Amino acid sequence: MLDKFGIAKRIAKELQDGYYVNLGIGIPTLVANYVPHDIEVILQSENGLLGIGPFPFEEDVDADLINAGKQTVTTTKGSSFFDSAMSFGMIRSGRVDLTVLGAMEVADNGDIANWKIPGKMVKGMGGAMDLVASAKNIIVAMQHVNKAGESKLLSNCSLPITGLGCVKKVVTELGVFDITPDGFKCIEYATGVSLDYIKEKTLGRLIIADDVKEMSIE
Amino acid sequence: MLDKFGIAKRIAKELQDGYYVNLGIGIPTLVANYVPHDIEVILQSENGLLGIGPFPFEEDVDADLINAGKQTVTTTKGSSFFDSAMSFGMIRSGRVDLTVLGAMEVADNGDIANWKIPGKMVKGMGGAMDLVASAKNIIVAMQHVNKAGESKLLSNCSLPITGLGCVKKVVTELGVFDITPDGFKCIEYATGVSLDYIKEKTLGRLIIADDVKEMSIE
Amino acid sequence: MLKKVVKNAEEAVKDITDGATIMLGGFGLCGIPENSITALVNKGVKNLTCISNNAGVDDFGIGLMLKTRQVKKMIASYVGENAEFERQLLSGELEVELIPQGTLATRCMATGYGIPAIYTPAGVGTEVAEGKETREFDGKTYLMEHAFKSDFAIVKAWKGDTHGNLIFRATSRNFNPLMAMAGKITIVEVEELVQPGELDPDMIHTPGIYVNRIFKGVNYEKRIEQITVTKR
Amino acid sequence: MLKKVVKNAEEAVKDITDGATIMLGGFGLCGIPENSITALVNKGVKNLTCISNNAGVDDFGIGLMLKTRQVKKMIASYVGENAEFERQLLSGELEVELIPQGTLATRCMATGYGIPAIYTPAGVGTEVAEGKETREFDGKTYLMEHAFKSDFAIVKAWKGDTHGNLIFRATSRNFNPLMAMAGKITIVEVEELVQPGELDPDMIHTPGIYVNRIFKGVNYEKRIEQITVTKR
Repeated sequence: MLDKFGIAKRIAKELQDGYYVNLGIGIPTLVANYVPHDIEVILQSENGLLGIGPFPFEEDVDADLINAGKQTVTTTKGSSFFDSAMSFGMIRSGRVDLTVLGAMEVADNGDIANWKIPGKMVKGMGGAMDLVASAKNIIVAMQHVNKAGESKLLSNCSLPITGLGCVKKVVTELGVFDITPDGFKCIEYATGVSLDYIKEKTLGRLIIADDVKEMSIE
Repeated sequence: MLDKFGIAKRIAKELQDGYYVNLGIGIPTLVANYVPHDIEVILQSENGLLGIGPFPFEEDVDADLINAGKQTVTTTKGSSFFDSAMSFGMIRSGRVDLTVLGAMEVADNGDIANWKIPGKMVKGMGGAMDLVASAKNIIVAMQHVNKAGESKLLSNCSLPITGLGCVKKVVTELGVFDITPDGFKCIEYATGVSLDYIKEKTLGRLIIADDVKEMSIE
Repeated sequence: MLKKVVKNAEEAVKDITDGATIMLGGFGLCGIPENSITALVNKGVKNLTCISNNAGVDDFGIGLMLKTRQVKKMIASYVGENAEFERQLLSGELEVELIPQGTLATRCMATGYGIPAIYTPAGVGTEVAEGKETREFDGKTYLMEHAFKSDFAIVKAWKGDTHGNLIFRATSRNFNPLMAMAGKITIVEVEELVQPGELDPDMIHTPGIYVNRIFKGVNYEKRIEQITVTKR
Repeated sequence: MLKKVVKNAEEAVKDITDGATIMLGGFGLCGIPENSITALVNKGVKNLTCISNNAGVDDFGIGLMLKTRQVKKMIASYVGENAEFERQLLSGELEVELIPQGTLATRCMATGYGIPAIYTPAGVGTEVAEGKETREFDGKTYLMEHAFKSDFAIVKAWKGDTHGNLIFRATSRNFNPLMAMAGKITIVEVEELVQPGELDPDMIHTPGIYVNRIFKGVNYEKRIEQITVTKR
């Protein structure tokens, strides 16, 4: 079973040389730490930055320079700043190659819910609805079950939807799942996790790939 | 009777302190030379410049710095450059206080035609259609009659329309005319021009203001 | 002569009255018009409709105006960092319209560009689409979204000149230039106010034509929500 | 690693084929992609649809491609300075769509911003409105205008880095950043090509994400249509 760093490491393997990538708040942000050294990936932050660098040294912290999670960051060489309209312009026009998001629920048809629990909790959708409506390739990084132990991989989202049929892949602590016309397709399982356990924890339609294999994250 | 410089001088009297002004190609461009010295007016050029300055000295000519008439210009202090979308953004959103345009024909309801003579001549509308559709205050600077001696102040435009009911005022070599529900209202006549002559040369509905007076351009 | 410079925040906001609709720049606490918010709190103006990406935190930014109950309605995209906001929202004390961040940004731009409506795919099939017109283009469904109408836009820039030309710094740009274009009256506070000609005309983010009032702000706190550092 | 730099114009345009739709930046002869136009003329590619504010003059800019009859259709806003263009238009040899300049600019931006359609008042009640949907907002009539679809956008910037970040100079900016956002493939020629980090990230007009190919142009003529000077 993976921890959140393991999930981030696995997603980092989806990155390709020259990709422009938007990483959401939470586990997705961690992906930046595991970009393979032999490729170049440019991170987009929807608050107006292309080219997010590592967290600053303490003396370099700059209140005017944050990522979409409101964390202080730095810039890489070749970075650029722009306003929020242009930022979502590049997202909507499909110039971002990969988007990694957290989620509360994902349905087996690719629907995603991640912004609201009616009557209990409202974070707001932030940029998520724009991202899921436009991104070419969306990977969800999340825990397989919620705090109550209930599956977050469902037949239908029970929470208010963020976007319809948009998720392409889900990576959880248990495995990697492609969204297919037949539902979640398990293509990899985490070390020490049985396929039966995955079946038990997945409420949506689940199929197992013929060539399913153990996940490698190093 | 005025020459084109006189027309420009008269229009310059419409300028107010702090105005942002777009001057079209031809006679309108000349208005810039007669801005009263005690007011500040900022000239907008739709190809992406706020703060047009005088023509450059010969050694300062810069191919990258032109006005919408493709003439080399300079900038004033406090100028800014921007792209064409923002340029028309400020025009459409009503931030430009006054627009001065040339015309082939103006109708007595404020319609204007200035971009095409079917089968004979096509210049294109350039930015004129955007300007006339959005500007709060449009003054037309033109000759009262065309080369064939025919009135350009008509009941209806005979040429393809640039915009409907948008012109507020017309200044010609013969006088100054407000567009009113009753048609062209002559409020000033040029020195040496009789009201009868103006009536003869105006095909659209024409009324004479009770307080009509001789034009002063100095 | 262009008369845009005002003395301070108090003078800049003096004609903002109860019930006004105000846009406020910033993303989180980054690039927010601190001086103007303080002036609005001191002035005690009420029943405001505020359009801003976030609503500050409990004791800073727009959060200060929520605490004093000056805000009737909040239009924002994300409120995850503000407990008081979430409480007022869930209890129904505060009217809230949550809209996608890109839609928020683009609707500001539409206003500044004189475009009454645009189409965006964000929110199709969600609560956000309720009551909105949808339309297909090339087989994909979009929502029609309208330009914002507001009485005032209040933004924070890094540098500005007395003509109202503005330059923003790093990610404090965010919504500021968009809202600067969108106010019926646009109020700007800057860290540095300079004379015309001191800013490179090629490097202006917001041309002065969009700005009605400008003043040099004081005592910027520039609070950071999450200080994250790399240890040496 | 980002591989956007190409050797020259020939390499940049090598996959542009007959029948392609191409956007070309510039206003008049100001800020036009001179190197790329020459390469297209030399390549002899035909039946092009060109989207550009103007069409050059008889012997420069897009005018060169009109002379060689490489252009099937021209989409522009103003052709007042090009006798050969006007002749081909009036004779019906050249298909021409004239559209308002602000509409042209905004449709480019809409493409780059992923907005399939916008509303503008320009052209209401004119020939331009024929066949177009109109709609009222707040009692004013607007036309619905669609984003452009094009195969290539070819623009000229002043400086660019190898990541494709661009800075334009003075009024040679015009349509260039808008078209840079709008191409399915965006080709950029620059006067100066620098390394990442050499351009101030606050001062980038076009972020590199929009740029697919970039090269350092040579032998810029930068012809001026109307040299107007103040005598000393």
